[in-house]
Amino acid sequence: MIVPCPNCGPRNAADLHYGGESHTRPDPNSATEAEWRDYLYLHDNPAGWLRETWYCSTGCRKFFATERHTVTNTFRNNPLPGNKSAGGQP
Amino acid sequence: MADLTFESPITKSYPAGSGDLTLSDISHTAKVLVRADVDSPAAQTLAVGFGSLRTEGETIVSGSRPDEWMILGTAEGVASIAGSLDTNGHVSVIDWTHGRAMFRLTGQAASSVLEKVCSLDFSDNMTPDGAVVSASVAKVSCDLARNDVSGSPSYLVLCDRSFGQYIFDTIVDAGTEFTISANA
Amino acid sequence: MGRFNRSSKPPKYSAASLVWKGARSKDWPRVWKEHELKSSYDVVIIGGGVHGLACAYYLATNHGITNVAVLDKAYLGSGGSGRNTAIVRSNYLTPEGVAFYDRSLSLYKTMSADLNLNVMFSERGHMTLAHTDGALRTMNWRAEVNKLQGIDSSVIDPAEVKKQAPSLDVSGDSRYPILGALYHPPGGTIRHDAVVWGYARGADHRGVEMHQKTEVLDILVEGGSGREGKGHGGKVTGVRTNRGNVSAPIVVNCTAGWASLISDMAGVKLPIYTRPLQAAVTEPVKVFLPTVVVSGSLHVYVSQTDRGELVFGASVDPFNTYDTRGTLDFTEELAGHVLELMPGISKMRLLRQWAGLCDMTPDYSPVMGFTPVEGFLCDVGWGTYGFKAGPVSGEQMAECVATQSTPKLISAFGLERFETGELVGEKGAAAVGH
Amino acid sequence: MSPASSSRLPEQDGEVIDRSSKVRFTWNGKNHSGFKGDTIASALAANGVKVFSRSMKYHRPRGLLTADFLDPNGFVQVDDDPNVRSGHRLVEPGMNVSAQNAWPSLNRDIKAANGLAKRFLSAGFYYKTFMKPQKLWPYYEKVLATFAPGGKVDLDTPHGYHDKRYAHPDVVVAGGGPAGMQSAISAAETGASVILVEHDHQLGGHLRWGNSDDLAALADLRSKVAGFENIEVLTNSTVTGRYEDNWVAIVQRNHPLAVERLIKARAKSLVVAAGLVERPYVFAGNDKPGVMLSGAARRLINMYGVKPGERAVVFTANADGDALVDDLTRVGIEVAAVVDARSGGNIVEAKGGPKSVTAVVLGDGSTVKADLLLTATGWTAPTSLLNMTGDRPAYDAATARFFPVAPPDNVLVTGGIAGDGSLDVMLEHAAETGRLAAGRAATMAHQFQSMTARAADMQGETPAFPNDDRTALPRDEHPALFRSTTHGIVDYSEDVSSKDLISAAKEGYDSVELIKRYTTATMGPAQGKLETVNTVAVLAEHRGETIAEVGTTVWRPPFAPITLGALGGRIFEPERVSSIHGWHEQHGMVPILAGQWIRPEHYGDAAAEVRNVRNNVGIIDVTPLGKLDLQGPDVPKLLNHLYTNKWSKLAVGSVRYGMMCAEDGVVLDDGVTGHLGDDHYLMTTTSSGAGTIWEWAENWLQTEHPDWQVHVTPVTTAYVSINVAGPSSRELVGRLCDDVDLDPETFKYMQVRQGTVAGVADCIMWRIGFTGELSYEIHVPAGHGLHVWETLMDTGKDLGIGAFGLEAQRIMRLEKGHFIVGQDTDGLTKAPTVQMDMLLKTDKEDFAGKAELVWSMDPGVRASLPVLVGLQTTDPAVVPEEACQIVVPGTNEILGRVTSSRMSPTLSRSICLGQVHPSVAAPGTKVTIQLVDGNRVTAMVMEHHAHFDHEGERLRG
Repeated sequence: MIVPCPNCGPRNAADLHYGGESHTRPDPNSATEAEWRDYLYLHDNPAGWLRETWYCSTGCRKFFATERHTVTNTFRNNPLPGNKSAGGQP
Repeated sequence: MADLTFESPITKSYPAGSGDLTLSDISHTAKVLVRADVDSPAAQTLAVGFGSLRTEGETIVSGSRPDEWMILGTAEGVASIAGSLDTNGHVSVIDWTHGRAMFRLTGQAASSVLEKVCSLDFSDNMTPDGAVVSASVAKVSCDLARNDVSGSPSYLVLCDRSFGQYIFDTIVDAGTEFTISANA
Repeated sequence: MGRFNRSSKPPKYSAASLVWKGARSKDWPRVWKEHELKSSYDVVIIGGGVHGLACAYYLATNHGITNVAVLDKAYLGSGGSGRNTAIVRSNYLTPEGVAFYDRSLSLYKTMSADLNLNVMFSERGHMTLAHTDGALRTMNWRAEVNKLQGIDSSVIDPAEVKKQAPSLDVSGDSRYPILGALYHPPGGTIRHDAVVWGYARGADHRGVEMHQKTEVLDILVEGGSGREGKGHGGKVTGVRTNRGNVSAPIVVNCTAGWASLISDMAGVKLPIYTRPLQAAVTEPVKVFLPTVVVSGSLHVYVSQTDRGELVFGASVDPFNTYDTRGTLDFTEELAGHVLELMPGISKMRLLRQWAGLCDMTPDYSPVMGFTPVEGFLCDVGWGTYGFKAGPVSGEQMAECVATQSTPKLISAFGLERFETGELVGEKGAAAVGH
Repeated sequence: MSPASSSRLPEQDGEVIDRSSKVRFTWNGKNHSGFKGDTIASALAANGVKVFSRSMKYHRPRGLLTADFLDPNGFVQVDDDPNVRSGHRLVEPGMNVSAQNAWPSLNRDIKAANGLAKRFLSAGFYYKTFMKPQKLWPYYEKVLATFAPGGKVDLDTPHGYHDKRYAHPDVVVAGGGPAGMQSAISAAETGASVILVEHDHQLGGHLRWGNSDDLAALADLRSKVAGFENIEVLTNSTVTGRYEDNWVAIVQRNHPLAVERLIKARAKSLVVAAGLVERPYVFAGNDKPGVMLSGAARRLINMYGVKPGERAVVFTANADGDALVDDLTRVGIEVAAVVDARSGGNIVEAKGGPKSVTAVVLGDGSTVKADLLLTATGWTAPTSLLNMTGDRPAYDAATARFFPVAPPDNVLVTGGIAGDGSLDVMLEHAAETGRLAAGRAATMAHQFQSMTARAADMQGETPAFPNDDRTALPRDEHPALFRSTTHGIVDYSEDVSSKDLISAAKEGYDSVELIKRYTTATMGPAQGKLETVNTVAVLAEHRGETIAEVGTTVWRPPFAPITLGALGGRIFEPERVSSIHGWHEQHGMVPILAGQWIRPEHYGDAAAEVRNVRNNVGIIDVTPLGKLDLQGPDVPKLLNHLYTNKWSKLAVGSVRYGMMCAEDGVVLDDGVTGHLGDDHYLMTTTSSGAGTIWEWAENWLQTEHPDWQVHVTPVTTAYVSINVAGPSSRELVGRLCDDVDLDPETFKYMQVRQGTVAGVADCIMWRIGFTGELSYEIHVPAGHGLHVWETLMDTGKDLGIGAFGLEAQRIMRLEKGHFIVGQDTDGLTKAPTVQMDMLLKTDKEDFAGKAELVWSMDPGVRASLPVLVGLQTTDPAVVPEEACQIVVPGTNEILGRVTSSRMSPTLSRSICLGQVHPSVAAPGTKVTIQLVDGNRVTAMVMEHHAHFDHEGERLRG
């Protein structure tokens, strides 16, 4: 799978670190246990568009957030023209 | 300190080869790493953007990352540019001479050799002379800079010093079919 | 076994009956019947894999609850049950894990006889190799816990490893020298499809209905605090499927990789993310590998079927996806690492690769039992261990449904632990564990 | 079947063999010979061999069926190479070829007795028996295992040199037939870079066994292809997989150096011109030697000059069958009958002995004597490359075959797989396809570049993504021929008959997926390319549905089986060594693997190394210790956030120990950080944590606190790190360093200085005490590390200096009671467990893991957390192995475990650290440890983690 790094351009997924589903970090001073552990452990895990984080570990060493469709593995706003199975387009 | 010889990470010796394709260990090259914001005065002085390099005499200034530069060359050459930087504000200047192994791969088949160890596209469009990229080379994060020598494709390869011997040997192995010769 | 055992026996499979029917070229009756989808059941189980079918089977056999429908959006065993590498073992790290999986193993041992269908359980022994002192320490840890639980499990030296699997390179010269292994004689392999068909056949003959190509589109919940009355405090009333609505007071989620999607229909959020687990098989060659071999550090496990194929698996893919097409990286890493272990098989050919979806949890342990929505139960979060746990999960979930209370064996696996923070210790020494 | 009876024909126009060079090889131990260019199959056939193998289940004799790569009957063992396709592998001098699945021999096969049992060895029979008695199954299993098909692996097989390379071509063309060649030509004409991949040994596809016109067309195409420098032709190579974003795997088997090479191509466009696979016909006796597909006969005759038989019956439904009749007549093979399906003809049975056909029963009931039955009953489109994404091909009833459906925009289809038509029509379509592929690749290339730093120097606008306005290929009507009125073999390699399929379907395994799993039909080496459509057809017939309704199974990679050697290839396994590695090797180090690092575990006697450090002085190479250079005004903020303790007041020249936690409160890493100068710090991490912590720090800086001004730079191996430890370490360092005042009053424990050591400037030196000794950890610019190390060794001779390794260090840290993250802690160990509460500053505004730590400090919660304690066995000689469990006496209930244990050379007694339940954590408590051998010993919980110099007089000295 090609991951479009905003700095380095098209890179093989294997050359980046996956940061997983993007979560907002609650304030540790005011968060309830439930809120904090939701942040730690729970996931939306959608079969569709997922907001997630990647770290371009072998390239620019920048973290970036992006949206990927977890069924087709298409990246939103990817400039690459239709490079996915027509059957699988979201 | 001047009388001390620099110990290269490449400690093996290699049979002298002939032919156009060569891999040379130039780890002794002086290397200074500059970290600064793209709009900082220091960045203006360095005068090259991410993904490209410029040469100033023997010295190379390379835009290795969006907010990171490497100055490569002789101790004097590197010092003169590094010294000229306005380090006010949030600027870090680090002597990386000892931190990175550095090789030069030169020859018509240089791109073909890199194609065996790195997944990037080394065609002239994607990686022309003067291009700088960072990528996984044989599973080690390396900085690659294309810096042709008298019309012949040539790449600078920099990696963490401790991986130096491994990367050097890996490139030599990849170059076997092109009768590469190694100068260590 | 339950009282329903005696009634309506399935036609017996045996060598004799084979000859008999063969001689008359008589046909066998269907393994499971096809039914119209009824408008109401006592229990609806979503997911026609080992877990769902086992749950249905034990509901019928152990508790006499037979007005049960198992719904699968494709065909029975189309998910992880038919895609895993069919390895079973019980040498886990924590007492909870060990007790649980050991029960599963004992159910597997007698399954062929219990289900009157040969699931080809092959008790060939299971070796987890250690390549570093750290890994060896973890193996010792598992072995010591196992011994205290009465599990046959110990750490063996390279010479003994070589005896168990002559194809392994124990010279110590390799990049990842074999320093020893956790050896677990009762571990082995089993024919995964047969387990699915056996439970389906057994459940069918006790009145359970299996519905294939029946996809659940929504779960009907009333009185919950979330959207459309779903979620916390709600109560399940049934499901909406592509074949119409079905009312049921109890709905059990046994959908592994799709667990989050089903659970979301009830308004219950899970600690699960979905990752493909890839596997591959080679062309058959004459049998040379007698045991199951696993290497945690090299992320590979391998066994050889009676047909002579090597079956490989690895660790889950590095990013979340519902895409099961498989990658080239997987086969490259796999082959490279297998050749590190067995340098002599470089001429064997990879025949087919595939992937299944794993429901990963933060502590490498499942999510079982009740949820904040009354009547909505989960048997999910299996990660890469689902097949091993099939029988015991079915048995325990059946008890959970029948008694409306959480059996001791699964009490550590409740969803609430992700709010209290009392995670299960399998994560203690996380490694690829097949 | 002696070599004497040759079936070699006179020279043929299109033959690919070189009759001038003979190749000698053996077949089942007997000498045979063929010509250069012969496949093993053609050479054997030329030698009159009719039986090539035995079938898997019933061990029926099998002859050539397709005489190419896919031939399910042509599997042989070649020396140490199992499952070799005799229809594809070329003969080489000295090859030892033997049949597989035959025991004791091909002609006398004892298991053939199974044939008699066939009537009840129905598909899936093994599921229905051997259930009881359970204990006997293992024996049955061993018997079943002897039925395993396939060749033998020689475990001494050398790995051989395999190679890999990446490629970024504009166009990859899969298939070197006429359509593939023409596509490559037309793409290359536009300047695109093309890789043309042909599975077989020559370009040309079906033209190779065609008539003189075909051969002329082939010659023309070949010369055109050869004319393009931008076409890389790979023959005897296979596109084995298409993965996400056109990541195309190509196995090259004709590489000059490598046994095989895996090419990983990021194809901007992929053209699939895989042609068609001829489909077998299902009828009684269809697996008898002598029953062949028309293509097999034509290949044998026209490419290899081999006569497949003497007297033939041809069952034809298409032009290929007709052409076959011409070929047979031309080379003098008697055509006993031509049965034409287009005019209602049919065949119902091939009669004859087990080893060959003798007669054919026709649809009209008549019987024709023949030793050869050739069928041309249609084709299957090998769409698997196109369907690896999960979508399935669509069935076209009129054409009686499946067609690919809507492939993605960067995959184009042409040639037989896409439709029919004359050669000219095909070539025109292929040419349009090649141009379209090149056009789309141009757009992709531009887009790829626009995503990189190269975007600036791009020329011109992005070329528009060309639409597909090719005129579709016509589809010729073809009779639907799958099964005759009789039953026969559907899957040759799995030995599955149409009868098996129907009885499986009656049992309820009646979806295409279930029937496949239950009968194993289509699961053999051809992966369904020969069998799937007939399987589906038989199932459809049984269900009274159309083939379209039943559908087909998902195709999985690889397209053709691929060796583990090719996949493994040159595997990259990075190794890291310090600059002193050579010295360690010369001085007898016993290496130990620590992640990617190779380090000295010891130099022969770890205990002696410990004693020497305690009594004199020793040095250890701790280069792998993670080092991060931290610069910027906000470094203290970062430190406060990463560590659990406080950092705001760390003075320049001071060093502090800290512990890091993940957000769930679990101990993540630990180490010391020194304040070097204004806004400048050096952080150390554990060796294994170096990478993780760097990324961890960047993560916080980039995603949560982009406003903080901190530069984190990895300098782990910019320095060689040498720890000088022992009573004489100050004396030793003093001898080599004159610009740092080592007076213990001015350079105290937990302080850092920068100076010159052994003439090397810019060394960073700090006093810390992992070993519990007075020690100076010196970070030397790596290019002079060996110099400093050797100078230390020389200068320290009279002080009794000795190098020590990781093991000695581990022993000493255990004596001192320092825990190791990941050994004494595990994936669930929360910070309070390690009993360093002074480090847990929960009054800080925020730091990683704060919330969980606050909660875990609550007495109620804490009462459930394990406690890390020092342990000493009552019997000082007993060293419980690490991971031994601590149990409730007289029971198997677990209370904890030993996390570290050693025999202490200093105290000459066994010492341990362990995690125990709070109820037994009080100093003086006696606990029971179960040893590996099952014996139980008692140990006492100590007051401190440290077994030695708890007050730390030595390291502060």
